[in-house]
Amino acid sequence: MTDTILVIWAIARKDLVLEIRNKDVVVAITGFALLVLAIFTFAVDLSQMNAKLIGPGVLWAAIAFAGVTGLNRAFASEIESSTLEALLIAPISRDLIYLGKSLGNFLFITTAQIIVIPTFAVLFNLIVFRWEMVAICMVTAIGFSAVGTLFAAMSVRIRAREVMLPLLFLPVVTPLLMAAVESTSYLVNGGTWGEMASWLQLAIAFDVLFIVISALIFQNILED
Amino acid sequence: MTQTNTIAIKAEAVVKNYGAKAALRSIDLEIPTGGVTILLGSNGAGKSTLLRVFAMLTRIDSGNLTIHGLEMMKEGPSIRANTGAALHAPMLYGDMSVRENLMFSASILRLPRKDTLIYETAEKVGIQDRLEDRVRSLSHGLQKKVSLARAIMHEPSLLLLDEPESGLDGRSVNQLDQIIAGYRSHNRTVVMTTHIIEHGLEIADHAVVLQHGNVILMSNDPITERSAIMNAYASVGAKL
Amino acid sequence: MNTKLTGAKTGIILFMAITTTLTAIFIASEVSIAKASEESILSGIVVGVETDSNGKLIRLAVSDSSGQITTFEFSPKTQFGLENQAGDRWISSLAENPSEAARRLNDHRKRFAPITVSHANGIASSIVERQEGKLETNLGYLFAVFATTWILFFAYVLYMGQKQRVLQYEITRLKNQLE
Amino acid sequence: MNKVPGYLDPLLILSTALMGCALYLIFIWVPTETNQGAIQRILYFHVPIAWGSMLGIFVVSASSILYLWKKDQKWDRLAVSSAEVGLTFGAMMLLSGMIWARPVWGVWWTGEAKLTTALILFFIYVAYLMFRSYFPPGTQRQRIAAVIGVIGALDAPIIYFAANLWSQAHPPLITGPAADADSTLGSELGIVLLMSTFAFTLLFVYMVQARYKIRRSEDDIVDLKRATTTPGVS
Repeated sequence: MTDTILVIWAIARKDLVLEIRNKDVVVAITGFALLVLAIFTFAVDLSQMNAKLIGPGVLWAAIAFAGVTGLNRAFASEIESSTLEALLIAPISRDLIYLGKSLGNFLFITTAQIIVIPTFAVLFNLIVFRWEMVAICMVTAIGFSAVGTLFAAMSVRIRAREVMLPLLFLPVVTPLLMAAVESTSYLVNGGTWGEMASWLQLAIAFDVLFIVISALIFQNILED
Repeated sequence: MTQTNTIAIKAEAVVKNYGAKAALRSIDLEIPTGGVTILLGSNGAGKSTLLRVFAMLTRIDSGNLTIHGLEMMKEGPSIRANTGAALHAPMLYGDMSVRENLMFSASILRLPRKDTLIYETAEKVGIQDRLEDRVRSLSHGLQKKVSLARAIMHEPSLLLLDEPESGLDGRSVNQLDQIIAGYRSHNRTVVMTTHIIEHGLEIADHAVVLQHGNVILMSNDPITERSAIMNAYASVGAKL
Repeated sequence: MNTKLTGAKTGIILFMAITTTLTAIFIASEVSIAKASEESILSGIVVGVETDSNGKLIRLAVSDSSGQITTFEFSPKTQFGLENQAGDRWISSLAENPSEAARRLNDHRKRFAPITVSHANGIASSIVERQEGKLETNLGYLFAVFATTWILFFAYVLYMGQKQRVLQYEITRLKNQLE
Repeated sequence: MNKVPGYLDPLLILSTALMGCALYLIFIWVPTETNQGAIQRILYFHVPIAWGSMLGIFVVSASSILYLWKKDQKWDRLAVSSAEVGLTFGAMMLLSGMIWARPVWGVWWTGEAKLTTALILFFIYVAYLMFRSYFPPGTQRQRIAAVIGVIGALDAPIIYFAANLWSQAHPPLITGPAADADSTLGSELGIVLLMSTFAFTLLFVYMVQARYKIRRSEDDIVDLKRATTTPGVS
């Protein structure tokens, strides 16, 4: 058991080390998300009423699209140096590779959220710094990385993967996006845990299902 | 498991296609334990695909493949634990140092005494001075050596090498030969492709010539059957 | 060009012919029914509901889009199909439920919710939630659904037939080449 | 080679006959519904088509699972065929639904749960087919496509649940057509709908098997090309 965790952590840590050195993925996610937010600030009228109404949607759409870009990067680098094959030759089962890469992606998305959400709060003039927001960000980041890692690994051999990944990823994570947007709406309107409970439950169920299924199914996709 | 001692790799009617392109048509092959086997053939004959199949990077479409008597599809992790591979691409992270790359491999291989092991392995391939260099800054030949170090770090009983001499200078080729000789003397198996056929035949115990995804010649005595092998190889080359 | 029809194509054309004919016959008959009846249709908002002391409906005033007010009387057979604010539809006739009909119409009056009245000689035969356009235009929508559906099916099946022929040809060519 | 002409395909004959019966019932036999008028007859078309598209998705996921399990080409062929036919049905479901919604609800589209679910599933299957055409050939493509098929089917109930929760939070001003469809028609509606569903199911089966045959021919061509391009030493 500890062996398993050590292997997963070794893969994620390796991603972190590389990320700290060239800052590819986090810059991709954060830059893209901040850009979308900035464009919205002058594309729509952000009076207090409007901000509450459209803010959550804009925020999560920005994070979702940016997440896709980041996920693409995370796997593309692994393919360009064909290091994915080094992982495949290693005597570890495929689900550990999946969990390790997902953990890395989860950390990248979380980092991006830590930068993007305060900016969102400032630009849209909304109060989002509450524990509920931490929970929403966590479940969303877990779901994004669970689904995104699987799909990024799938589309990595396609030339047009920049197009293919969003096409696969966004429809599948729609429930998660709805959950994030709705819970954030409750949150900016001063809602309580109770009001967003059913959405958070849905998101957690989504996360658990996709982590389990993806880990089981991952062995089918990597070898050519 | 009685055959474990004699046959390292057994392939029966192995087929691999990429759409309309046939990579391996029907490969029947037995590679004995404890020797050096070289795969010969022109580009696209299926050498690299075959090595990738042995390394379990490529799934076969049909046929049977056992490695050390273990069925490939069923016992993946235990086969891979005893396999080391240095294939065409170096498979290294350019932004990490040589030591970090080896350290990462050692931790996913769950090896003990990592620091000493890494130094010893680096010494074997002659990169002990370059351990702190970023892989990106190394020449192609040095990257090949790091890749080789990663492949032999856990002393696998099956070593797969795809053109290991390419990019190496004379002294490094000698080091490579020593490593291969060491493998043979420990009754371990080496399967390699090579483009320096004369050199390959000198160190080989078995030779396999491939053409269009088929085995056209299998020799267990490459020194005496040298001319036959050269003829088969030449006929393959002529068709290119 | 090979003008001979393949089997599948003939089948599909027959199929299309039958379906299109049936659709056309129906739509033609429906239009003639609509034209033959004396009924006309008025859409607008309720401006007045008159009831007797028991709350039973007597008269209804409807203002159309030009602001002109028309008054209708009822017969026991008058049909209702009205929705409340939540969108639940209530269906009944005047004979069955006269007071509920009045209540519903008053609700519509308060909400300025538009209705559509079918009437002849000043007597309303049905009062329903406002319908887009008239019966004839609705038939246009009906026809649109059938037309697009069959065209899509037809195009897809034709495409499949075409593809199969090309593939068959290719197979024969490759087989000859192999011999 | 198949010597029977295509129009004598028993499936085509049967589905044509049934479709004729269904059309007779839809247009002539069943009385016009009072609330919506003639437009309500779209129901007898829309619902069976929607059923066909759901059937397609079900077949895709079932045969994807079978492919991952048995690794037999035929399941992969069945999955592609029903994905393509299911997508055709799905496109028609969306189109007919929109054309029906316009006169009845006054809008082309609304964020109702069933509509949202249908649209997202439609996108998932578009992605499935696009993926198949973009990915380099080989068995990896088939395995990954099967994975997408399974994921799509697993996601469907979650999407529906989420969309339902969503539309409760944003109540639409109208309800689904099914809510007022049974107003003046009782058993007649059921009979016609059943007949029409049956006819469309047969049409679906006919189209899937036609597509399956094409798929098999395509595979034959790939095999033949492989044999002809570089003659093997056998």
